[in-house]
Amino acid sequence: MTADLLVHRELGLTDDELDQIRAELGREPTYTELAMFSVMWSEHCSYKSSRLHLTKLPSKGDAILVGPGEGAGIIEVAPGVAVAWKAESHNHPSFVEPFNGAATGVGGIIRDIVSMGARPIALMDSLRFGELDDPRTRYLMDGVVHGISSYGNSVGVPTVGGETAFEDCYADNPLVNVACLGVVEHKLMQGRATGTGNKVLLFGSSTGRDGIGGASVLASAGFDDSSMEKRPSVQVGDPFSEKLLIEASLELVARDLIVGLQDLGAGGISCPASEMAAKAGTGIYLTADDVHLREQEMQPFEIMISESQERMLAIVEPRCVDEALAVCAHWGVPARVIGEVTSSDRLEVDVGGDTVADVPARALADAAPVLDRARQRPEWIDDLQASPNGGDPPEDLAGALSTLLASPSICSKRWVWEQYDHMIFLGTIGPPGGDAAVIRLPDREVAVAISTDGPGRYCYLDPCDGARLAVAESARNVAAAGARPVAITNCLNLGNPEDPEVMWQFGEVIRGISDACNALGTPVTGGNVSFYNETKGRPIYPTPVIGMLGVLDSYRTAVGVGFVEEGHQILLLGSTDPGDFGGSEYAKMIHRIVAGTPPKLDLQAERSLHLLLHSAATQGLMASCHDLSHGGAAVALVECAMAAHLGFSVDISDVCPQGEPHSAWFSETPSRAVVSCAEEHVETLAGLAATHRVPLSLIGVTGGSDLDFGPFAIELTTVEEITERALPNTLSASMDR
Amino acid sequence: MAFSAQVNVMLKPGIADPQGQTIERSLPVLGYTGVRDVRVGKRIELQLEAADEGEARDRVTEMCDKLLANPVIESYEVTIQ
Amino acid sequence: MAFSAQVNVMLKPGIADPQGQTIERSLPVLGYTGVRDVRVGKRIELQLEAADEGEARDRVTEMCDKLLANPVIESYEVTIQ
Amino acid sequence: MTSAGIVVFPGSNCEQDCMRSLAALGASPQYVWHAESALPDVDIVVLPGGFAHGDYLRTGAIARFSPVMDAVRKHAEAGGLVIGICNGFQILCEAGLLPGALRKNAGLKFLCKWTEVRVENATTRFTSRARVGDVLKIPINHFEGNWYSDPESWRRIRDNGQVVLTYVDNPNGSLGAVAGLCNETGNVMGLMPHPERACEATLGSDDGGVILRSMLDHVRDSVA
Ligand SMILES: Nc1ncnc2c1ncn2[C@@H]1O[C@H](COP(=O)(O)OP(=O)(O)O)[C@@H](O)[C@H]1O
Ligand SMILES: [Mg+2]
Repeated sequence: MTADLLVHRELGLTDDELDQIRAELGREPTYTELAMFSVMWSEHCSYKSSRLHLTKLPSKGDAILVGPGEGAGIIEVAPGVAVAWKAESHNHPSFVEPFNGAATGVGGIIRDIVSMGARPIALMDSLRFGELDDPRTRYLMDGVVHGISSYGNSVGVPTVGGETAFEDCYADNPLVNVACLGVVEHKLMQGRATGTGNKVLLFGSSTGRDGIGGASVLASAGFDDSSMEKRPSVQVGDPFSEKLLIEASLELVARDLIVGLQDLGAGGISCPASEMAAKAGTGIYLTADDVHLREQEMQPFEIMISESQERMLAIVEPRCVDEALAVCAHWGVPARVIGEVTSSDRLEVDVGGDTVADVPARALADAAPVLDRARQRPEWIDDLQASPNGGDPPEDLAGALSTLLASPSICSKRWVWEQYDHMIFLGTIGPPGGDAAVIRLPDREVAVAISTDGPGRYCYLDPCDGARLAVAESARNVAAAGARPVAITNCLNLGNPEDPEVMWQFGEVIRGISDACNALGTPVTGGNVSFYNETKGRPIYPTPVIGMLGVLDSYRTAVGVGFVEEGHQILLLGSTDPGDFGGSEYAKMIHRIVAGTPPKLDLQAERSLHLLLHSAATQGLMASCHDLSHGGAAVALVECAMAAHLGFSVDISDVCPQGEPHSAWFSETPSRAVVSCAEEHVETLAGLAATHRVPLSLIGVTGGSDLDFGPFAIELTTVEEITERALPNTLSASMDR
Repeated sequence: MAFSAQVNVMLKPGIADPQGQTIERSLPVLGYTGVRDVRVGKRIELQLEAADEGEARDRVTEMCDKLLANPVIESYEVTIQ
Repeated sequence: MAFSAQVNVMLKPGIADPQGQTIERSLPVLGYTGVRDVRVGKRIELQLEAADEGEARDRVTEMCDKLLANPVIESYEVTIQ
Repeated sequence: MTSAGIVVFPGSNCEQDCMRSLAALGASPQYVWHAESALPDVDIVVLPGGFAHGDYLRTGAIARFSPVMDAVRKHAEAGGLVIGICNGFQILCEAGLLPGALRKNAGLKFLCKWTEVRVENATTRFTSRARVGDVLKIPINHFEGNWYSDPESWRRIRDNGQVVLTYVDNPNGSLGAVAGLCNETGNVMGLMPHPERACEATLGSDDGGVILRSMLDHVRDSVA
């Protein structure tokens, strides 16, 4: 069968791409081949718009055992102890069907981790929605959180943290980014189809028509009303099958029964088959008839690109096949040998004795065009940056503080994380509600601290500086928990790459991340790019979500955000700039302004703070530590008090002498933290701060049931009511689909 | 007038139903063979006021579109008594 | 012979149904008034082989007693076609 | 040493945590696959939390038909200790080894949070280390923890002292705020809170140890 002339366009391939495919094959492609190329060369699978730029990210480091390009990055966190860490986006599917879109996003990232031979032990979710006064936003948020909860809890992986923020620009394009942490149990696996004559084992759920062309259709084109027509590709998550798939996969690895492993996600079988062969320099011969199907009369192309969930592909030596099949049978996981590794370099697909596809594996996996798309700095950005940043004083300080505490982006996210099992595996030393989640690795002393951060407003005002701030904040979060920042994963969420202004934002984001990661010593171990996040031509704020991973040699030195005891001294670390209001929560909530330039970041000062916090934590000097971010010093202090249900009395009037009083309270200058400690440690801490050249001021003491700010005081119970009720109250209002 | 309405909400054909499949797989273990195509959905029963049966049906159908069913993955069927 | 069976499983009368109550509370917000007694249950559809309709009904009823419904809180209703 | 068999159903997910916590308390736990028709020689049977068979249809509905459940029933009938935690509790109710049924939480949300539970009966084999009125801090983690029974059985259950734990602040609408209860003979207990998650102060509480240790005490004392 030869492809119809225009079929390639329907499949999303350009005329140039068709020409390139003809050149690779030396003939016209078959329909099945064309379908396989269309998914493998889609933006989502091939990274054709981003690849050129991603290579600029720093990815080397002593602790990095496996960098970008595999299922997940692998980081050595203690001698002989390695973890896998990776983030993924599932934005478009979650907009189409929030519950199942988010659920299958969790399933996908978990399989990425498993494909490395690692047991998934923690999830994080980074969520962005429109403003909550829109009933549809409430519906989306409820569905997404329920989807993550339902899948993550059932599959038995704790969701230990994340972030949830609200901006109008995400109203018709929510962001659902999920990160997963795993620990390598027996040995590191990789997706390689080595060994001619080895068998190709497909195991997991059966293959149906669901999700055909999901990657190319949903994630690689703009969104408009016709997207509602794309709904048949919606997939239903099956966490039960995923749980069995995890156990079967890890047992196959532990018993040394497989030589290569890769998950099936976007691109269906075509993806691991071509990538594993291409990476090993081998070929793969598949008999599509042997794939276990859920629906009848599926076409070969449907079988090759179906994105049915909860499936994996393994390479097995012939002598191990029976045992491997027995392992799958034990776990109740359907498994079939569907082909074998060949010495050619081609992916061949056979149906009923006819060859329906025969293409160089490398052509599918690696030969997608690499585009250098036009980039253009938007004209509006100069005006935007030159506009007033919303840093004018408030009518009254107390009122402004209450407004900020009730702001959906700042208020307590308990409504979200109480729906997630965040305790399973007995490793959650630092539960949700703090700066970073601290996870003790099973049966070990070593722990990791993880945090996701993506300040969209900062990035809108200046994508490069915003991206630097994103990396800095995520690193500061793990440092505040007592960890040494080590490496990042990321999810870069942007608009349409065919728009030169979006492409410029993308380039700037990459520049910012590189810069910050180099300065902070945290290489990039992998990540994900999600383009086409826009509705009716309006792009979202460029939103790079950084997933930082830090290491604590011992979980015992972890530090929480909550004050610990009455009578402890409260210290503010870092210096405060009166003008850091651009893109701040204060400017948005009090003056309804998102303009100016984001806070200035000195990466050396930032790094010094991290070194200081890490060594203070290791020496056990701090009772509590909380970094300053959205809402500035005042909000951070309130959070420290609420976390422990313990009040304080402070005077922050001196920390920002150059500015008006509210600057000390709400300015979002980075590189700062609030620490509490016993009186006897103040001197040592001050000495340490001096060594690291981090400014330190004593601002008050803990105790009582009031939050005494000097100019006024609020009762602890009052602020607790404000921040704890904000989300439940809003979300109990109606939800429209 | 008061009417009773029953709504059956099922996953659309082609949408995977892991719940139904799991039940199907467990039935032979309990000694029930020859059972196929198990699908699990929702049933909603309610009482409503309407001028006549036609109006009752229209209102329930509208409620299904807006709230009771998820048109992305589910189809529904309304009975009025 | 092949039969289609439909099973409706509902919470017994008298047992609180928070799902039904939530729907009942949200309907007025969406503009639907006069709706009462909303109950949410499960609907299970399946195909089975049996000698005749009577046998089909007996087998499905047995499945309900054993598996498909929990007699402590649920009642069920079987239709065979 | 007290031996415990932790039953693993497809979809169970708290078996490792039970293993770690019981081992840390000095017991000798082992896993038992649900398809086994006999139990190894163990003193205690644990049905751990999780989502056996995905909790599809109803929690515990399919799991109760696993071959191992006959052996669990025999173990219980012979007076052996059985504890069902969360999903394990749901399975025991479905299997008829404990009375009542567990419905969706009244708030229709999954809840993972610390709760305080009050000891209502300290003479059971699961609470001998506590006194009546003691309040234990143990987390819950479920969507279906809203226990129900018909009024008549409920009266009997109360009169028999089968209510072992109640929530101080009922999180899920459970009848009588029941968090945990035992059978008439007092050797089978089910509870929604996860004692195995509360065995280490670093994680927030070690009160769960009160329940697990009481069981170990009972086994030791009945051997002696
Ligand atoms: N979607 C979510 N899932 C889980 N935890 C969340 C989510 N959103 C927020 N949290 C938790 O709430 C706390 C506050 O979040 P955030 O304000 O973003 O912290 P920070 O400013 O330190 O980055 C964190 O512990 C975070 O993990
Ligand atoms: Mg923070």
